[in-house]
Amino acid sequence: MNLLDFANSIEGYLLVSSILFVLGVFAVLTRKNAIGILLGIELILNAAGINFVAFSKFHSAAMDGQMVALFIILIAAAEAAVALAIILRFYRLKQTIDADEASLLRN
Amino acid sequence: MLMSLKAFLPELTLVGFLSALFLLDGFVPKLRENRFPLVWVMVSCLGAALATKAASNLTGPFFNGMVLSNGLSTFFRYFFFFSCGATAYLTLSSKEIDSRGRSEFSILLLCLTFGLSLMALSNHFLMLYIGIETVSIISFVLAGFSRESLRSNEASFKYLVYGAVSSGLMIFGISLIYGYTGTLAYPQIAEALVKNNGAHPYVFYLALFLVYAGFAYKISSFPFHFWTPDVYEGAPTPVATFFSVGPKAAGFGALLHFILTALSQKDGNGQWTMIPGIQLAPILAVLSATTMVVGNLSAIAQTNVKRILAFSSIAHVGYVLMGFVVMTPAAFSSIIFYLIVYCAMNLGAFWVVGIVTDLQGNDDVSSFRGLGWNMPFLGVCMAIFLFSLTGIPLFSGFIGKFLLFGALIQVPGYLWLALLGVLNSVVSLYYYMKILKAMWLERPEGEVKALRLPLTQIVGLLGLAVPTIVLGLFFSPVLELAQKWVAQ
Amino acid sequence: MQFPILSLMTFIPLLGMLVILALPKDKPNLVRWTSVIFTGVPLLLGVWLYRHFDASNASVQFVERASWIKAFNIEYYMGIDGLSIPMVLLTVLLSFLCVFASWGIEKGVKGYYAMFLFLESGMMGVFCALDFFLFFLFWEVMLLPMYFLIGIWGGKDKVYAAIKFFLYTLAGSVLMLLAMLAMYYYSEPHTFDLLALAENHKQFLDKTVTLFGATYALDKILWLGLFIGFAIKVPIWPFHTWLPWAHVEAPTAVSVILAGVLLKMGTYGLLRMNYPIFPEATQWASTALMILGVINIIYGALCAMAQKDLKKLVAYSSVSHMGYVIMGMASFTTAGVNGAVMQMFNHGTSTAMMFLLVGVAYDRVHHRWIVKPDGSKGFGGIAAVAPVYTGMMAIALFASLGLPGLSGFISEALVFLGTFSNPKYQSYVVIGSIGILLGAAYLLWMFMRVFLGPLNEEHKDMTDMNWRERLTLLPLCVLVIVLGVYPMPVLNLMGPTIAKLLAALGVA
Amino acid sequence: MAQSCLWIVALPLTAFVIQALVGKKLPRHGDWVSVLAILGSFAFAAPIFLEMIRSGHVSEVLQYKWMTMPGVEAAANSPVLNKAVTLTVGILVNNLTAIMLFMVTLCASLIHIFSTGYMHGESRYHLFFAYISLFSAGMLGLVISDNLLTLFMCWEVMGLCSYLLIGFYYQKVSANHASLKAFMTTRVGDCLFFLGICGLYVVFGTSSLSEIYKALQAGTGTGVTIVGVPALAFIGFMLMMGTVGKSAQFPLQVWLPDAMEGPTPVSALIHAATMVAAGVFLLVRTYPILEKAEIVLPVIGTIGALTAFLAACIALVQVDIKKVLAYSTISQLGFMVLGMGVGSFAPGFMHVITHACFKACLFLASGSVIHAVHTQDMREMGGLRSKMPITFLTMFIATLAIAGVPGFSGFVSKDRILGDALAYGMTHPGWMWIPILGFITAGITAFYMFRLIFMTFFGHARDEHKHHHAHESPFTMTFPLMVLAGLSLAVVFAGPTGIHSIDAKLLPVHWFDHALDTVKAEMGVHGLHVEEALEHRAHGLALMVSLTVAGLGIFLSALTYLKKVISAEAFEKSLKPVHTLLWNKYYFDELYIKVIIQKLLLPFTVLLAKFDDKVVDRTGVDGWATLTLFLKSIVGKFDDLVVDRMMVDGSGNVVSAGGWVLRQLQTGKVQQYLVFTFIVLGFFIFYFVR
Repeated sequence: MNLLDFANSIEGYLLVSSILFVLGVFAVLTRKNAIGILLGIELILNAAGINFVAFSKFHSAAMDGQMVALFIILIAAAEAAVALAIILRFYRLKQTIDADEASLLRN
Repeated sequence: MLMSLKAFLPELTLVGFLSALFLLDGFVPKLRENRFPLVWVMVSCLGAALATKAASNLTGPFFNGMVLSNGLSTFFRYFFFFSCGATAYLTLSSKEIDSRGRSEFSILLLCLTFGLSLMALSNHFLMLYIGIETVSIISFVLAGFSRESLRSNEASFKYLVYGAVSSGLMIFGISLIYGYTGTLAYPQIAEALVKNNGAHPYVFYLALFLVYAGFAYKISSFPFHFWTPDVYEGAPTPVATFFSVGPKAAGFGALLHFILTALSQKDGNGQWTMIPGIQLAPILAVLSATTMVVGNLSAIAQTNVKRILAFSSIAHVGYVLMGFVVMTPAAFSSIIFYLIVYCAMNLGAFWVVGIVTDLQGNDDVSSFRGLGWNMPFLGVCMAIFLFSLTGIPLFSGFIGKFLLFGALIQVPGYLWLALLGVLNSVVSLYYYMKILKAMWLERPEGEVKALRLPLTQIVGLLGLAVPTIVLGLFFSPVLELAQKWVAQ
Repeated sequence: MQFPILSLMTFIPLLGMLVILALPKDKPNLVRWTSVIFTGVPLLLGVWLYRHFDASNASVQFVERASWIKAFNIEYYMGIDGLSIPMVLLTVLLSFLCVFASWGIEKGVKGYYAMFLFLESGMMGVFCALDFFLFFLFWEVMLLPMYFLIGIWGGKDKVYAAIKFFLYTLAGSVLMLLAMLAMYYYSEPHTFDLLALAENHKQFLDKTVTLFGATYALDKILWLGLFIGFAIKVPIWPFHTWLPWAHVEAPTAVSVILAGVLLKMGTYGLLRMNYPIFPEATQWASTALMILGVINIIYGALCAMAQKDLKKLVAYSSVSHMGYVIMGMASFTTAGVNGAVMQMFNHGTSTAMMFLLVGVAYDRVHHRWIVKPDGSKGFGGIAAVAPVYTGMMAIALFASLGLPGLSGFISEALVFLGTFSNPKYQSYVVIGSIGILLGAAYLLWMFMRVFLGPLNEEHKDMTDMNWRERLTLLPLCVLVIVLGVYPMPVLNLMGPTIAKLLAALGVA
Repeated sequence: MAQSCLWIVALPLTAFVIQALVGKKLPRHGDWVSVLAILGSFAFAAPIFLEMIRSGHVSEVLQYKWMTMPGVEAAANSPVLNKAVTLTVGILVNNLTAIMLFMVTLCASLIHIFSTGYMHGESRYHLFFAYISLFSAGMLGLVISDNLLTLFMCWEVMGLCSYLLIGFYYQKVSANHASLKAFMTTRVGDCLFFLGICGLYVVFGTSSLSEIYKALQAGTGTGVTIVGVPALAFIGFMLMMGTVGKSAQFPLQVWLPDAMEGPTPVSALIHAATMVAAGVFLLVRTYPILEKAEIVLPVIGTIGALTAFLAACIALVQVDIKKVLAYSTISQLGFMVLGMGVGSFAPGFMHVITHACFKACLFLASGSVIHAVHTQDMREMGGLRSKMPITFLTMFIATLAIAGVPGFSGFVSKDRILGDALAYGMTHPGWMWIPILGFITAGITAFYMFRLIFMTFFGHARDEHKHHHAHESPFTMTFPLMVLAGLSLAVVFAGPTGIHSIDAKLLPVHWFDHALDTVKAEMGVHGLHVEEALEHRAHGLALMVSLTVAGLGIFLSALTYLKKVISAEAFEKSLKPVHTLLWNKYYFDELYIKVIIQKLLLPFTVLLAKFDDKVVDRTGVDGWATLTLFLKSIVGKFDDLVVDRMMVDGSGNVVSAGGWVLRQLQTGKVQQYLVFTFIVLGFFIFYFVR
């Protein structure tokens, strides 16, 4: 069971997507920069997309797995657009996009 | 196909009004100054409600399984349209949404309501995801609606980060479930689960939790409630009002739908039994208990009224979750009744807070000082809403809790949850009375000057206060309605 | 359904509240006289009720029954029997007198009287309701006006006292809610009707319920749930700390109602629900109840002796007197229980007098210190300046310390006779009689320091009681003396019902 | 006959009501209303008394239902737990009642007449008469009542009147303290008395005396025990404690001397003739019960003897004329209780009657002396013999009576009691010290009474100014003295000389003995039964000893105070410690007031009140402030303003402690929110999924 076969089987895809997922979560939690957080979020969504495609390919003949992946990409794009707009205004108001700055509202 | 469109009529009317408003606003600029867009929203909600009435007899899946309309969904449709109309009525006199943003606000509001009904109707994970995303993205924008204020912007930023992560987790969970069951439509998932009766791999439970993350974020239950106080405090008050009623109910609708169709079977006489191998009750009980306790305890030492109401809404989520622990029709009808009652009193409370923040400028408890004496009508209404939120008899809040605890007590073994719930409502009395104490028990500094309330607000507040009392005494008609919806 | 007297008596004050809210703000006297009318009418109805109450039969009379919520077969079920008629009469009388006693209120007169009438209808409802849901509704509704009455028109730190009172009572009644629900769902034909629950109380016997892992007998847990709710109201020893605060801070008329009627709801509740529906659990807990009663007596008396504030002293004396009621109830003997219910009535009249009199002094001198906190003399030698006031206070004092010839003695004597005839509790009576001694000590010591001795110069110009105050106190004086000499008019009302209650208790 | 008894009580009661309400406005402030009322009662009492003398036997019982409570028709064998309970009210007229009624109404009327003179010009004159009328009603009610419960009620009404009358001059702080002390000490006795009544209910199911007499004869009530003690003994002890409280016997005698703060007619009426006698009357009424419980009587005897002796010693050193009389009253009461204890039922009762007359006379005489010289201190009096002849003469007769000189009523009853005590001592050797103590006390009584006479009436005036002003009291005050002095003669009770053997020849008066024998039979009392010979020998011996002792007392007193041969001061100095002990009344006052009340009770109550406020209120219920403080200290950086204000606002409790912890989680940074969320999610997954 060499590396190539592994890469081609379902486990390979799942391994990649879970790695991506963990990286995304880690990025969201630790990045100071707001854009960094957005990147993390995109990673998580893509991980889900890979998952869908992999399962659709290996397990069921139906195409709805790919269809969902398509929708994920679409929604990720919309989300990114709105997120960037918000971060832009945040920058215009605070002249910085450091996530920890946003702590006016607390306890 | 035609049948599906007919069943989808309410949403379609909504989209029709939405696009009409969109065009009108584009071409007739002077519409902005007067209150036309908000009135338009109300008219569209009315239209959608009538459409729901027409479509309510069509039950069963539509759009080949993507959407399921039954008694529950008709209830949630009425609920969303009513709360959207009420919020529009509320913003008529609000200073935070001034003439400049009124039309954008209306369009976004209608679009949000459309997303909500999508969530409640969805019978398929994809439709669910789309619904949740539409609602989330529009709420990010609404949260940050007042451009200049830094707090509103911060609120939207936090909501954005938190919301995106949670829906990310959810979609990852959905992908895992898709992997395990091979399908995304709820009924097929149920069949797949029944097939390998009880021997579910660990990953499936992990996936269930991740999916719950999406719902929990929407209804702000314990692990995912951190964003609520900051967003409610930062967002403009009408927006916060709608957040506390609309999306929360949609979250419950979707969760209810998911559990009932995907995770359990409905046997002959309308009883739901969980698919073997899935034991949700203990987990939900712990979640409900922790949500209640967190909501109530953190509200104790608050001095900002909007944060108090935010935590109180979290606490109420805890009470509703109690209904989920017990899978009986009585429990679900009490959940529905509780949501109706919660909507009325919460809208009222937020509305009064909105009026006071407009008048006094800041939303600290001290700005409520001596208000009962200056504006007795406002004081009385607020007293009614707060007493009802605490669950004092004679008010509808008590009946809601009464039904919930009644359903819970019938199941042996969860008496401790009922006891915790009951003690929590005592604790909640303290912070509700903190507001009332400021309004009535402290005399205003200057001499008592009676401020006049505009007529619209009086009518609106009465529209919410009167049912809170009437439902407290004669609640059987509404209860029968709720039971009918659940039975369908 | 003949003339619905009970509903009338309950809802006329509510109607009065609405009428008052509609009255113009700037005419206080008009508001005062309307509230006099709206408390006077229930008083007249009360008298009519007393005359037509058939004292010989033990069952419920003047029953009014209408179905209210079919889904839970909750009924609007009102009726009174031997237990509730004395309390109803006491409520109606005290509310009528208190309207006169609060003539001195200037701030927010309309709000005050509206809340007061709301309170009266709440109290009436509690004593007449026979459906647990209706009882619970009135029980909690009564808290709202009390919160505002204490919170707005109260004394120095009224806010703390008001929220403390509300939190306490709500915590108790919330436990009652759970017990109510459990009783509803565990009873065969799901019902809230107290009398039906009492008939087949066997159904609660051999069931168990699990709480935090351990399993307990159902009827004991339910009994405990109800007991805690009522014990807070009585107040029984560990739950009594709200009473001194609420009394000291409440305006005179409100503390009269608080002491005169609200305290009795706890014991009334115990007799109406705990005794008939859970007889076995009541017997299981009877010694505990007796011990708590004795603690109440001694603890209240000792604390009263150390008080420097007149009103706090009277508050602690109420704790002590309610101890007798609990003792009488726990003895399960005819004389004991009759004495307990009689003490509920007598304590109502004598404490009401004492609070009104303290109010009279407070209106004139604006302080209530027997000995000022800094040790200097508070009141002193008032007898020289206000003889009639001293005479009235003497009558009130001697009535409440149980001097024969006045009403206090009758109920204390019955409680002691009853408890003594139960061989188990004879030593408790000996300790209880120490309570009588302490009672006489702190009351007369207060009387001496406040009224006798050389006159304290600050109160030289203290005027004696005016006609209005004398008229409010006259009926109570007459009641205290007449019932002291010949208690049968009130005592024969409760006899048959208590006999039925004891039979149901199955006491040997 | 019973109807007239009702009138006897009703008249003074109505007088009280009239006086209390409209007394001030009536002419002469309505004193005539009270006097007429009491005279009316006397008029009703006299025929009953005469009927008793004529027919030697009068007996009637009247009963009304007072309170009825329906009970459960429980099984026959069930204890008295919840059977029907009926409390009755009733009148019992027998020879005892007749005699007591006559004596009480007579003394009361005389004292009413006396006080019209004595109290003339007082500020609250009408209230005084109101209180006295209420008192008389109470006393008469007690005398005629058949049911112990109504007896208890009148008992306490009298306690109330003594409280009001002692504190009549309420401006004086000492008067207030005295009245409070009186009420509280009698209240102690009353509480125990009431427990006795409860005991009666448990044993006999009723507290009506006539039924109890029948039940005792039928032998019920032997097996039952109360609180582990045999029932009748328990009841006996409790009744005894009632008497001890009311008649100021040994442990509870502190209040009577201080009761002298009240006006003198009050002392005469309440603290000589009637109220204190009521205590002994209770023993007389319930004697059959005491006899049935054997161990109670000796205890009563000891208490009586001890009180008599101790009170007599204190009287030796007193200088205030009323204090001397007060202690002599306690001593004489001790004698009566001693009599009851040793079984001499009839003489004991006779001593109650005779003592009432001569002690009332003594008090009224001292009242007229005080009225004349405006001081109560005997050291400032002297030589008043010439100034106030009538007062001197009547007081002298009464003193002879109390000293036990033959020919006077005191000697008759005291000699018989001592005789019976001696007989009792002979048959029960263990209790021989009771009669010995009795004889010594008789001697001391003679000594201090004559000391009083010599210091006030003989010798030269010590204070010229007062002596000059002294004048004889008006007729309204001297007339009662003369009547009472007349009653103090032996001829009234047992014949001219009072000595049995001599009287049999001259003019035997037997009405009292016949009355007592019939009532003893009626009640089932058999008193001290000793063989004929032994009793005769004992009485002879007792006669000899009491004569010598009385003579010795008078002789010594004459030597020290009349002839100044023995100097009292030297005597005092030599026995300095004894004198101070007696002067401070065996430190009883200090023990009760200073130690028990001020050192133990009050500090404890203050402590308890603090405990109640701080501990039960704060920690037990709404005050976990301590926990929050603890959390604050360990966490360090902390939003003090918010938390302090929360605690200061007083309702910081476990909830707020929890609230504070949770609020620390809301740090405002969204990423930290997510961290908390993931932690909790991880915990959930780990815990549930496993």
